[in-house]
Amino acid sequence: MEISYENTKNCKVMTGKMALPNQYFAGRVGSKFIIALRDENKILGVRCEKCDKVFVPPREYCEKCLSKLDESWVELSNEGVVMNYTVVNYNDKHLPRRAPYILALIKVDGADTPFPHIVEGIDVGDVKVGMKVKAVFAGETTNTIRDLDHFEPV
Amino acid sequence: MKRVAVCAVAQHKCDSNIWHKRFQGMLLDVLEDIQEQTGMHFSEKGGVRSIVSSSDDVFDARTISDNAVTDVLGAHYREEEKMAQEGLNGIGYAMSIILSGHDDVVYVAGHCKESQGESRNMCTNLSYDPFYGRAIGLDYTNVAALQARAYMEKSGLTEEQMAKVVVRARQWAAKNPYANATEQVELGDVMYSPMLCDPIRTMHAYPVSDGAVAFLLASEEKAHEYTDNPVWLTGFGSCMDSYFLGDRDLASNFALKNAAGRAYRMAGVKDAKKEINLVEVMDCYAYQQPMWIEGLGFCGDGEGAKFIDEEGPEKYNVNLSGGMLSGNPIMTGGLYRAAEAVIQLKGEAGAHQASDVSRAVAQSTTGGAGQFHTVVVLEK
Amino acid sequence: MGKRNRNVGIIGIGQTEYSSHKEHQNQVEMVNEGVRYALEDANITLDDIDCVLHGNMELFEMVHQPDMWHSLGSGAYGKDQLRITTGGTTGASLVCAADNLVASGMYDVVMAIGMEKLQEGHTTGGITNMADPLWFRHLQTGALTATTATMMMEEFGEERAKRAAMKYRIMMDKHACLNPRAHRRFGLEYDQTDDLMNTSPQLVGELRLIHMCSQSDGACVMIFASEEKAKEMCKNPVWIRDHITVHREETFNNFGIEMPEMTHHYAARKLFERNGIKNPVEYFDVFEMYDPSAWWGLDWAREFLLLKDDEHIKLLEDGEFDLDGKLPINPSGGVTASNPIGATAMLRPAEAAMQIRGDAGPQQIKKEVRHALASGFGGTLWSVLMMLEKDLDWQEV
Amino acid sequence: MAQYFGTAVEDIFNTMEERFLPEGTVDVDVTIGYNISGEGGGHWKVTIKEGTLKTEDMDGEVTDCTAVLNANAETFVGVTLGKIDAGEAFSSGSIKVDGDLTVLIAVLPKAFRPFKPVVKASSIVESVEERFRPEKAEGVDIKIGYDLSGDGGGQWTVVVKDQTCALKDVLDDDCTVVMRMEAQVFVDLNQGKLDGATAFTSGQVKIDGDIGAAGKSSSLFEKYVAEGAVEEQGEELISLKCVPSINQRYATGPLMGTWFNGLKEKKFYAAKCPECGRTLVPPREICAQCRVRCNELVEVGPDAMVTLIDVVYYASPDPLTGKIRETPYTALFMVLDGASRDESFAHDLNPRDIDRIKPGMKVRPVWSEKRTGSYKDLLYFEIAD
Repeated sequence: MEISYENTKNCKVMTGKMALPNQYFAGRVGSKFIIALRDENKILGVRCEKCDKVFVPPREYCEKCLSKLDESWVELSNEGVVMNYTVVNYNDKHLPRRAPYILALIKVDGADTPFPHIVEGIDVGDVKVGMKVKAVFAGETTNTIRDLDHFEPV
Repeated sequence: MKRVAVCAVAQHKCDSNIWHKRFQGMLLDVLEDIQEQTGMHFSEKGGVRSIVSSSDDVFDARTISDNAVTDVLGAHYREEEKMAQEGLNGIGYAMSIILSGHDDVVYVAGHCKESQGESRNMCTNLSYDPFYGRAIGLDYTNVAALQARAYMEKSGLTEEQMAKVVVRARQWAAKNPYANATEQVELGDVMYSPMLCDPIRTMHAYPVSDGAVAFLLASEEKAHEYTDNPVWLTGFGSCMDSYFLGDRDLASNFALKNAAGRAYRMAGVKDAKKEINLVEVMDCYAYQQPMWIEGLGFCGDGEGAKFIDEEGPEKYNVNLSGGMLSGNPIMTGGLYRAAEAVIQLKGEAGAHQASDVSRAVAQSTTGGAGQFHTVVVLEK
Repeated sequence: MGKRNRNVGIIGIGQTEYSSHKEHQNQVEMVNEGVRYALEDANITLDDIDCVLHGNMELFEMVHQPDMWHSLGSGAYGKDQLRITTGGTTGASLVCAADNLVASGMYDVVMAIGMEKLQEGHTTGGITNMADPLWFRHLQTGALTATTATMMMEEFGEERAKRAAMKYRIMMDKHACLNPRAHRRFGLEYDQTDDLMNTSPQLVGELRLIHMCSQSDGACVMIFASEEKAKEMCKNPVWIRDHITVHREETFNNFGIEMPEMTHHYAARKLFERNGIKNPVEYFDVFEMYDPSAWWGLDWAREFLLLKDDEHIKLLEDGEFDLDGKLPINPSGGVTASNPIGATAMLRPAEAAMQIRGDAGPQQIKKEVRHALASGFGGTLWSVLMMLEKDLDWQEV
Repeated sequence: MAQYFGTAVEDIFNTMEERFLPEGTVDVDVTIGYNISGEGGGHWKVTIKEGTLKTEDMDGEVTDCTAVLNANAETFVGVTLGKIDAGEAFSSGSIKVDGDLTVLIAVLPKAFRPFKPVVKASSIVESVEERFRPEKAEGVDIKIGYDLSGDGGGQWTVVVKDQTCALKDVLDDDCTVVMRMEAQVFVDLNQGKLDGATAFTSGQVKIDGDIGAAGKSSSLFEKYVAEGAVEEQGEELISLKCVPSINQRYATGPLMGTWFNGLKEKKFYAAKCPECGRTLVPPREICAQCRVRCNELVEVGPDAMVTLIDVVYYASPDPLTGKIRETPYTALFMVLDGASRDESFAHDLNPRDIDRIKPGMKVRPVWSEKRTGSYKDLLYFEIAD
């Protein structure tokens, strides 16, 4: 039987999925951060003396100077400032909210690095860079950074 | 330093849904194309022994994605390494195989079928760590939106300028037989297209694309066996920025400036503006064209927006292929850039051929919001 | 192949311990541990590194472009970085790539990182996902097969083959017991041979649980430098002489009436030919082999060392693969002891280089080690083979 | 009763009832035998059937079960408590299983909550000297009395003086402070299951004497960690289980498309290399050896000759459903009639033929009744006589 690659008569599309079970570990440093969010509603960071910066989320070693950071914890404020934001207008299975919702970079007081999180309690059209926000903690734990459920305007 | 020649390139036409071919079939098409152009063969005596491939396990939904394509790479009983980043890095690695003396001819091929998975955003969400990034739903679209806002703030880039980038991309794409999105649009079509992820509109984002690209590289001594019209690879560089978005200055071009600096140094380029006359950037989103151009040194810091208004893209022959905005798959975005640079330098670009081009730069990025950049310099 | 542009030396090696439990670390922290050990071993800092190479198998941890996240611990910030993956061979491919990158003159000092955290994924699911989704995926479960065992029993008789495979396994365990980083260390004794070869649970045919490799977490990191830099930075660099990679097509269609030449044999034949190695058993002082099971390890010794008939079994029976034998195989304990997949094929040249340096620790071979052979394995019987040397005194052929 | 890691073999079987999870065993019908050798060992038979559990203490060697586990008492307890790696115990032969190994791997984790050792108040008090931290006891001179009532209770005095610690199993009259409570409350407090302040304010703990000394005394000792429960008592390490899942559309192209259409007609199509004539089954776009495109499909089979046989005893669970194929099953390598001699095709064998199959035998495909052009159309091969 001669096969013509131009002729699509015999071509099909078979459906399937890629799905594999995983179990991720937050590690000692990540666990301490998440447990503080979950049990005490506190946001922790780590300070790198050499780089003179307070990082959040925390990390065991500084990526730039390799200083060990997991003993220099800093308790940060639950309030902060929106440094940057986007309004997510598409829906997808991996997204934490239905569109439209606000994804922002929020720098909590006491930290030098902002981190991405959700902002609620405001019309998506009204979010602004520089807006003061405060953390709202989750009632149920997911054992991720979403134990801090979202931020809302102060 | 020894020189490495690009003897030939082959591009598969991009489309948003190549449903009637396996990606193996797409790779076979570009393999045959290269063989036809150069007479390349793989026989034990004097044939190609080294192959560099580029693909991605998550987009292919295959563990060891290169295992699925060994035969269509010609790699059966041969050396093959998979560049598991965007494929332009494979060009850099292939250069090293030749410059090291390990081998003198390398076949490079990459593929990606974005249409295979239900959502490319779900694929790129998996590149974020499970506890801080995935949990918040980060993907390459929404982190690009954060970078877009930061860059618009820094450079004053406007809606109209971004629309201009898209309109122009489509105009050039119409002349490129390998481009995907060739439908012509007006400024208003772009400016009033629905918001995808503020400030990125749907028409600012590259279309879902399937494609495959191949290159034949050879040492200076061997190149003449395959072509009379070689293009020279003279510079390569890459650079990694921080992973956490908050650790980075999203508008700084830190990684791209370093990557370009290294590639230019290797190629002996002192002033890109004077010495390079064709630019191909991997602009997955409209804001990225001016931003990457700026990172490559074709205008001053924060002047990318001005560059668009001052017809810089025409002056420097930016993305005459139509660029990513006219549709190439993400894992081969840079390979398509380099392929365009090669045919331009060879003078084989047909309807979209630029005049008097002698040195080109091709750029690509891997990771969210340009975390990692790669730059290649090519010369006639 | 062609003439080397310049020589490349191994100047630093860092390994984490291998285990199935690293709940205390995330992926980044495990990578970082290996990086710190390697920098310490080379007595250099991150500033000295020009380029970082990264490799693992994405779908085992299900992380897309994991080098982006791992850059937090890999030291790649601000540096050139490449990511090369080829399945089980990944670790060896990274060493070949580092050699090419440094020899090319593009980089002077390159750090390569092989890592896997198998505890975070589903190893069997990940391996099964390698099969073609259209046809073979529904038939495959993981990487288990007894075809080699069956063929060896056919060729050498059931009793001799089973005994030899178990002797190989116990030898590996004895080596592993010396290696403080090894994952599985059982303390097996040769007088358990009969018991184990008949009572260890069967997985597939005569491939029993005891024969099979472990599933481990861990990272292996190596630092490479040009000849000039290596001599300047390091007292005893180990030199990479040559390497070859041989892949084959996707399908496991090689069990017909006639069998093709094995990639391992092809790799060895080509590599030894171009380096003028006539008798590998005599030439090499140590062989670190990627041996995913005891059956494969023993069978592949024949292929890699170009041995005929039952020469490999005789060498094993005569103790010539032991630590004090003619050609010790896997003083580290090999893959049946430790198998963090993306790192496993890098452990081979890493352990071989430590033998050449003479600081391998309790598993150090007593006699001087000048010439080492190391192999990687992956995919559908893919093979990587490389030669390491103590001195820069070999002749180009 | 002999104890290993603080636990007797009997404890494990005696708690099976309370640890049983009926919802995890709805489709299960197995019997598992245990022959535990050594001091404290014995023989047990556990029957799990459709959500019910029966545990029997047997007089002699247990046989004839779905699976029988043989181990010495120390290994068995160690593995149960997670003190000994189960995989290693299997691999090294210190646990042996007769029958279906996969039952233990698949059924047990779903059928039972993990065993946790029973902690006795006496073991906590008796470890006080080991847990003593002299560096914290500078200048401390106290006598702490414990008066624990109920099951497992007793009376003790802990004397701390000159940075040493001594335990007496009587309650002295001149204690600085005496704590009185139920033995179980004491155990719960020490295991962190009960908050000290709550226990005190709710009256579950009564303190006589110097309350301040009671508060300070806790810093004089390391936290009690039960043998075999290290992880539970250690710091909490966060983990996240998930199944990332992305739907896929796999293109067949013309060759695999024709292959699937062929299955509907009970036909196998191979791609034929135009140069070497090699046949590729299932078909590929290219002959890997000659690097030329295959433009021709030829029919091969449907019968085949067996070249190699793999009998699989251990089937890995499907990572998504957790379901395990029935074992043993047989994977065949074979050369289809008309296919090239160096080209094998792999598929399953009809389980009924497992005892008779030999290399060199002819086999034929068995097809599904209703064929839709998918891999499900071909069930397996069977011996053709």
